[in-house]
Amino acid sequence: MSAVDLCLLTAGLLLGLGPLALLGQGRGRSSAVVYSASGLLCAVLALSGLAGLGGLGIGTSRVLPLGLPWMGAHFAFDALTAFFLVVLGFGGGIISLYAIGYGRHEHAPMRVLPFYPAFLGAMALVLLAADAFSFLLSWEVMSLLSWALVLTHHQEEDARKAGYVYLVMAGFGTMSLLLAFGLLAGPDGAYQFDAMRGTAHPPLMAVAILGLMLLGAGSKAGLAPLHVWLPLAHPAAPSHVSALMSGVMTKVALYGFIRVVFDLLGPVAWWASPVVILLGAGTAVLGILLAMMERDLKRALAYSTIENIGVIFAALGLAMAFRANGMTAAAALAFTAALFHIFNHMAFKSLLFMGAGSVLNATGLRDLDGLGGLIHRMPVTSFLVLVGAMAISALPPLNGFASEWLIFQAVLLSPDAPQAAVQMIIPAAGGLLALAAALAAACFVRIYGVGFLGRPHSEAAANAQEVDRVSLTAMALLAATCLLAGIFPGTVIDAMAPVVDAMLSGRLPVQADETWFTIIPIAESRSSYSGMLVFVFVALSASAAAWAVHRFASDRLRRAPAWDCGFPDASPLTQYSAGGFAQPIRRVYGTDLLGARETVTMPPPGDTGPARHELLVGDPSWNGIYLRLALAVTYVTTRMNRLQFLTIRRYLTLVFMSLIVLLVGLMLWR
Amino acid sequence: MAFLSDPVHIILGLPLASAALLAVLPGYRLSSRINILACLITFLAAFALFFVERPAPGTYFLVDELNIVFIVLNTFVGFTAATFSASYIAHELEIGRLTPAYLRFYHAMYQVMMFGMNLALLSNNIGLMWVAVEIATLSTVLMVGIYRTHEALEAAWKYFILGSVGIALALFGTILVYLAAQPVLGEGQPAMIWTNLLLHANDIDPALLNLAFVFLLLGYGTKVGLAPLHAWLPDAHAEGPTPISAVLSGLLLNVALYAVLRFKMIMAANDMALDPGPLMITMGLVSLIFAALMLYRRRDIKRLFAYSSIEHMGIIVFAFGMGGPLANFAGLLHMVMHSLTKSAIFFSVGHVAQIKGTQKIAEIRGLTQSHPLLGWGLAAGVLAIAGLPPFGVFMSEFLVVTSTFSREPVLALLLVLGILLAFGALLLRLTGFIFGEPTGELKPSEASYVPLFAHMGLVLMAGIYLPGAMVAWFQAVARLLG
Amino acid sequence: MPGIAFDTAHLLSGGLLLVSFMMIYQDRMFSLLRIFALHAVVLSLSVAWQAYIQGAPHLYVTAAIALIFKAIIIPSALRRIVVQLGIHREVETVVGIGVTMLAGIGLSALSIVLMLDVTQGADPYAREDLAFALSVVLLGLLMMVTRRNAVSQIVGFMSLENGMILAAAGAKGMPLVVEISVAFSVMVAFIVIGVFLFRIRERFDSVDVSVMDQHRGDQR
Amino acid sequence: MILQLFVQGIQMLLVVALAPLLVGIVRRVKARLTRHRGAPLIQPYRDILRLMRKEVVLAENASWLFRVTPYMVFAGTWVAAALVPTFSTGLQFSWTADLIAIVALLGSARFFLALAGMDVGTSFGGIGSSREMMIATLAEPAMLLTVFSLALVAGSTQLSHVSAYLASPEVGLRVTLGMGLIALVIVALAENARIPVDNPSTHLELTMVHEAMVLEYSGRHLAMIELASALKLLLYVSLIGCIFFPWGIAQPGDGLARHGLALLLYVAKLAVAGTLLALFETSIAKMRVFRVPNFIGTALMLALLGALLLFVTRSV
Repeated sequence: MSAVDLCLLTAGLLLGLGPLALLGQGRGRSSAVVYSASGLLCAVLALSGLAGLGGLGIGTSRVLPLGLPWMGAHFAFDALTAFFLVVLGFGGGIISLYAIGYGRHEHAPMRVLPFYPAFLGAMALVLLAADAFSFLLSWEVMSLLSWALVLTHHQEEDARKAGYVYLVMAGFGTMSLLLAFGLLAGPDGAYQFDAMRGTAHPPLMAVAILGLMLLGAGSKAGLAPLHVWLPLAHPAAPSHVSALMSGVMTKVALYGFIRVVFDLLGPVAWWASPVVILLGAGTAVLGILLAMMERDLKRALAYSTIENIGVIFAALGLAMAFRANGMTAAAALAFTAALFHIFNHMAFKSLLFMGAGSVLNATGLRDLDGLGGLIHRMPVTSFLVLVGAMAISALPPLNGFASEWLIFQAVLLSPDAPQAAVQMIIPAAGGLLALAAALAAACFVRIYGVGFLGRPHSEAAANAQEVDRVSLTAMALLAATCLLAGIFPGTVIDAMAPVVDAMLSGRLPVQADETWFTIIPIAESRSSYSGMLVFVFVALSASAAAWAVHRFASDRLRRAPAWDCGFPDASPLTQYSAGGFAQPIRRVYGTDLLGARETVTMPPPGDTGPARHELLVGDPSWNGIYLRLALAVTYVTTRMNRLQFLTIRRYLTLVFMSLIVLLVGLMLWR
Repeated sequence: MAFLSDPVHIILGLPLASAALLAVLPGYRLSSRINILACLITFLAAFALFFVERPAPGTYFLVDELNIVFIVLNTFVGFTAATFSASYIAHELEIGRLTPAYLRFYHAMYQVMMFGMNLALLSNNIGLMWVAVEIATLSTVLMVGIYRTHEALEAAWKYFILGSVGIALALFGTILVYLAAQPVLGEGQPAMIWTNLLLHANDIDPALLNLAFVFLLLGYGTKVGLAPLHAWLPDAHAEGPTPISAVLSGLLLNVALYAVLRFKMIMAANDMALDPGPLMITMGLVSLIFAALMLYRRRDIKRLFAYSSIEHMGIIVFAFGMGGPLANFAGLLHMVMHSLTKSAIFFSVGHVAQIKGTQKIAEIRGLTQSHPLLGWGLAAGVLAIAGLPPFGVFMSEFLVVTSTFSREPVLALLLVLGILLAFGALLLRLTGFIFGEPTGELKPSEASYVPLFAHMGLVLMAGIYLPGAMVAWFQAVARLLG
Repeated sequence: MPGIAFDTAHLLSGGLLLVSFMMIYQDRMFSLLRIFALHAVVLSLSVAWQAYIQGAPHLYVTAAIALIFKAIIIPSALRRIVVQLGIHREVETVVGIGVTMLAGIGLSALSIVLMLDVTQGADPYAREDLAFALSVVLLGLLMMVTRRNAVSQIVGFMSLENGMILAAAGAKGMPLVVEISVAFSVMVAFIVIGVFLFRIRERFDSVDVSVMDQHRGDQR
Repeated sequence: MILQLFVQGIQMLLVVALAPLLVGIVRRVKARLTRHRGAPLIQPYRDILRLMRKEVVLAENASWLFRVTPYMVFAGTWVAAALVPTFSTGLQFSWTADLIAIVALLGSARFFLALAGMDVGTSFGGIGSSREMMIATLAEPAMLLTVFSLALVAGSTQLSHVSAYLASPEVGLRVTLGMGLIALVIVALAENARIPVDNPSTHLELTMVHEAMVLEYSGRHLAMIELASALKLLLYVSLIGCIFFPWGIAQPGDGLARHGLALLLYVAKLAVAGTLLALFETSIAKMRVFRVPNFIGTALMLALLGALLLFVTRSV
């Protein structure tokens, strides 16, 4: 059985598992069975992906007599597919493991179980598809199933709104993809990827395809300003689904972008790439600023996903810029960085969403200002979330830093590009990326500090219980991944080399030969980084210092009340809240970028009523684009609605006028 | 029984005979069963057309690759709608919206309508086709008004008046075609036979043909429901019995479209005549975008889906207007898929309206919670009609959009705009229907969901897998359409 | 074809168009009905003349139907309705008579221009006849859309239909003409009965919109 | 190889040993400038030792994170400081982390410190953490842009290489370098909680940033944190020294004597830097928190401008 057949079979089984789940009716152990089966099948996908990266089964393909009848459904297994299968299988597998524990608390299992495995299967099919129709079909099925999952708790108004916005955005994205494939395929409908690869596209058309892909894949991945569904949909879904959507599905969207832009399209004019880079960098900053302002834990994580997607797009844009100039080594560096970050984000964002899910299960709360003190009540979860938070904040020696470091190395190569625009825009974008990274650290200090540290803000948080071992195991596995990928980045880079080679016909130098697991992207004199040594040094010096201090100085310790500034028994509410923590950053960046407005209403002198502090922060793209669009549609439809209530005479007039118009047209046509 | 050996005779004769029988039979149970049976046999006969040797085109009848698709679809949906109608109509009788006498009338008219549509599809004679379309129209007018409420009468009346004008315009067009063809083909019947017309299309005076096409497009276009000739359609769908709405959307529109297509083929065969493409594209786009915008403010669930039918007719007419093998294939496929899906939607809407006792959109909530099977069935239907995979409509939209974009980017963008607008509106409503806390009574529905899921099953299958024979068939037809 | 036959046919068709114009000009109900009867008479004459010159006996049937049904029965039925339902004796128009006349002239011009394209070799009578028929059809439609009153709209529809019969009769050897005229007569009867039975004059065009809205399914 | 390992070891000990001295110099000079006598230069050493020996008074709500943080902060800063060339570029492990990684290591230390500020659950910790992170969001991009323009000049982000390149005679005076220097100094002031961004000697709650964050620390924990901040100051001084004033820094091939000389020179550089810092701090007032963005924004602009100017000069 070839690799592609194995993966197809697995995807088919996942799809079939959905309807099978209906039989269980959500009773008893059926959810555990479904999730375990999904996890195992995901493991198969991950292993085939890994084997593929090792060179096994690459190039196998299969045509099934489905889909477009005269063409069949084409599926293929290449290095890019293999890499994303690893992302999907690994992420999906661990999330399924988590779901075994988490799913027990689901009160509407029948709204999750039938869709969950099928969602995984659809994503696998997207990765395997090798013609436009199968690709879009799987893509849309993936959207549809995740839509159903978002609406698990459909009684909530928010979930319904989220589902609606999500599906409309998905529809918009699909239409853009449809147009992009229309251009790629040409008027004769050469829908196979192989045929598209062979066709040369005029420069302007290539740019148009790129633009449409940015709209299509970007809207699914969460590229600003098409990201608005993400912060709505992710909090609404059950947490393991959020993890899957944020950690894995956005990656599948990126796969679509990479597949078309890097594989099918060929080099695009260089002047298109700065747009991608700036879009990505802008998305990163906007996303993380919005995350900074958000009180809802899962929504903040969703915004942070937008940031990371922005970072990845910026890296892909860099790769495009370098490729357009024939700088293969530099392009390989940027592309490797993007892939690495894709893998990393899958790991830490899934981990963080699982953490949020555990917190949600333990306390029933998503509001940061209701949490606090969880590090005492849920020590393991808190520790694992801390690892995730460090990784996503790009702190060495964890994996988030390794990929960001590579991206900065790629940014530093931009002076070699011949065009002044590329030279000047990329450093600016690099500045934006640095800003986003710094803001991400601030954002996660805020999330962790307010949500997990300090004293509990609410009864629910004070009585939280640690979650079950299965969930913890799943989270621990991802935390370990974050650490390992951070310490041994060279191994990961080498594993990704076949993908880079397949897309760009070039790769980074082999990293396995370097001592101490150092990575050297270009040359040692230029830059190098050894995550392992940093880890060892920091761990050694910290423990040495601790040992020395305890041994030679003092190890006495006394518990006492915190310093209260003379006001004893301060309520936990006097702690810094999520909003309070964000205030300095909001003042600095939010006033202009997000239109943040604060108003303080003081009661008149003598009145003992409370003062009111109101804060208005909004997503500028929501208010600037979507709300206006909705208003425009409402306006037009309201005006047009009168056409439903005309008299028969007026309708006849319409018929008459059409006739006259056509007749006059006919007269003029001659 | 040589008469019965020809399926065409059964397809036409059986509905007429059953109509006569049903007109005199009391008792709705028996009638509805006879109705189903008659439709089933008609369908089987239509299906048999695939296997028997086709008669040569005659003065009156014609069986070719184009209309066989239509006729099989027509009789099939007629059959499933009759099945649905049996379970639907019992409830209407129960709550007293209909009396047994009206039911007798209803069943008889159902068969008359089927006869009219089958006749229109089978006729090789443009005069006969016109007559048949009018029979179908007038019989549906009577069905729409059957509830005798003010609203129903108003809708039927509007349908009747606008329909009459449409009839007149189509007739004028038909006369013009005859006038144009008569110098070439001779007087009398020969100048009205479609196969002859097509054969000698190039010799026919193009100016008259152009003029005729304008009238025919508007006349039959009124029946197709193309904006701005659509006004009868939403109200007729909304106020008639739901099986009739299903038949209207699923079949009658197709029949009218079929008539337009036949004339389009003649136009295309004449080198000097006006290219019907741009005209159809324009009308298709106008209908699509107009209907998509109108979807947003609907308050009645059946009107909502009626406007969606206008929208889809727009897409289909657009596809046929674009022409070429891919677009024609897509147009045909879309038409079939739309018929199946839209009638399935109306089946489920009928049940929903009976359960909830209302057609008001605002009062239908949380169906997946209160009636999971019905709710998800409706969801599948609406998602399918909105163009989402894995349903068949997606495939046809995929083909239309992709093949158009590389030929006419601007048109494709408009098409996409319209599809997206409609998508937004349908999804907005669907979210309301199937999610949230259920409203109204939670009584179970005793209706049969078989027709609904049979249709959706077919639509689902078509979205993933189209049998090769069917594809070859469609491709042949697509070539035929030019 | 002998010249006299052609000229007579021509004259009758032209007469029909002229009467159409008279109907548009007319703003009193009863005289409108009288002129409509005249319209039907002219049509009947024209069809009969066609029957004669084409030697097509079935066209005599059509002529008879037109005469009996449209010139006598329907006008008197409409007159009864107007009296019984107390419909205004004035015809309410949407735009002024003058403007309507101008539009009508424009429509006739349009029809003639369109017919000029028709191959010169075609039967000249058919061509001229068609131009007139098309004008009559368009004028009928014009009348339907510019009159608020149900009765005058019915009259408009019938004159439209007359134009159609004229075209059909002028087309040599056209089958189904009789059937068509019967069908149309039945349809018009339906309309008349509809107006009469359901008193739905306001459904054509309401004086009071709010009343009608109550009878619409989809409330605003 | 052996020498490099030796140099690396010396450097590790040296930075810890010298860091309190630098703080002592700054305090002493400041005191003198304001006509105080001032504490002796070794006072910071005494403070740290005394703190080490004291018992820790831990807030009731403090978690393990609070107790681990001092060592993590110290270790992170120490490793970073050990990788910045002070008197010699021939460090055995210099390739472990380039300038970007060093900045990120300091970021890790700050991350933990800010978390620790939030851990006890009082509002002082929160105020310090949130302001610290805000300042970091401004300082880090400025720092990275500076790194960027330096890397453009030197073709590397590896500090040893940068330093060696800039020490070589072919590098003349460059506008970009000047701008980079100003930017780096501003960033250093901000990062080390110096005036005008923060006041290291204040204990008035509403004006504190760094001190508010560590308010709950006592005993050996406080000692580690004090030592870490001293190390950080030293790190930035060494950084500025090795990039902009690389005179006399020993190269890998040089002998022992050369290294000894470089060491002395380095101590002298420290003294000069401490004096200059004290001079600057006494001559300027602390800013309002919300004027800080403008101040650090200047660094950001300068760094960006420096990078762009470089393109202009390169393309000519």
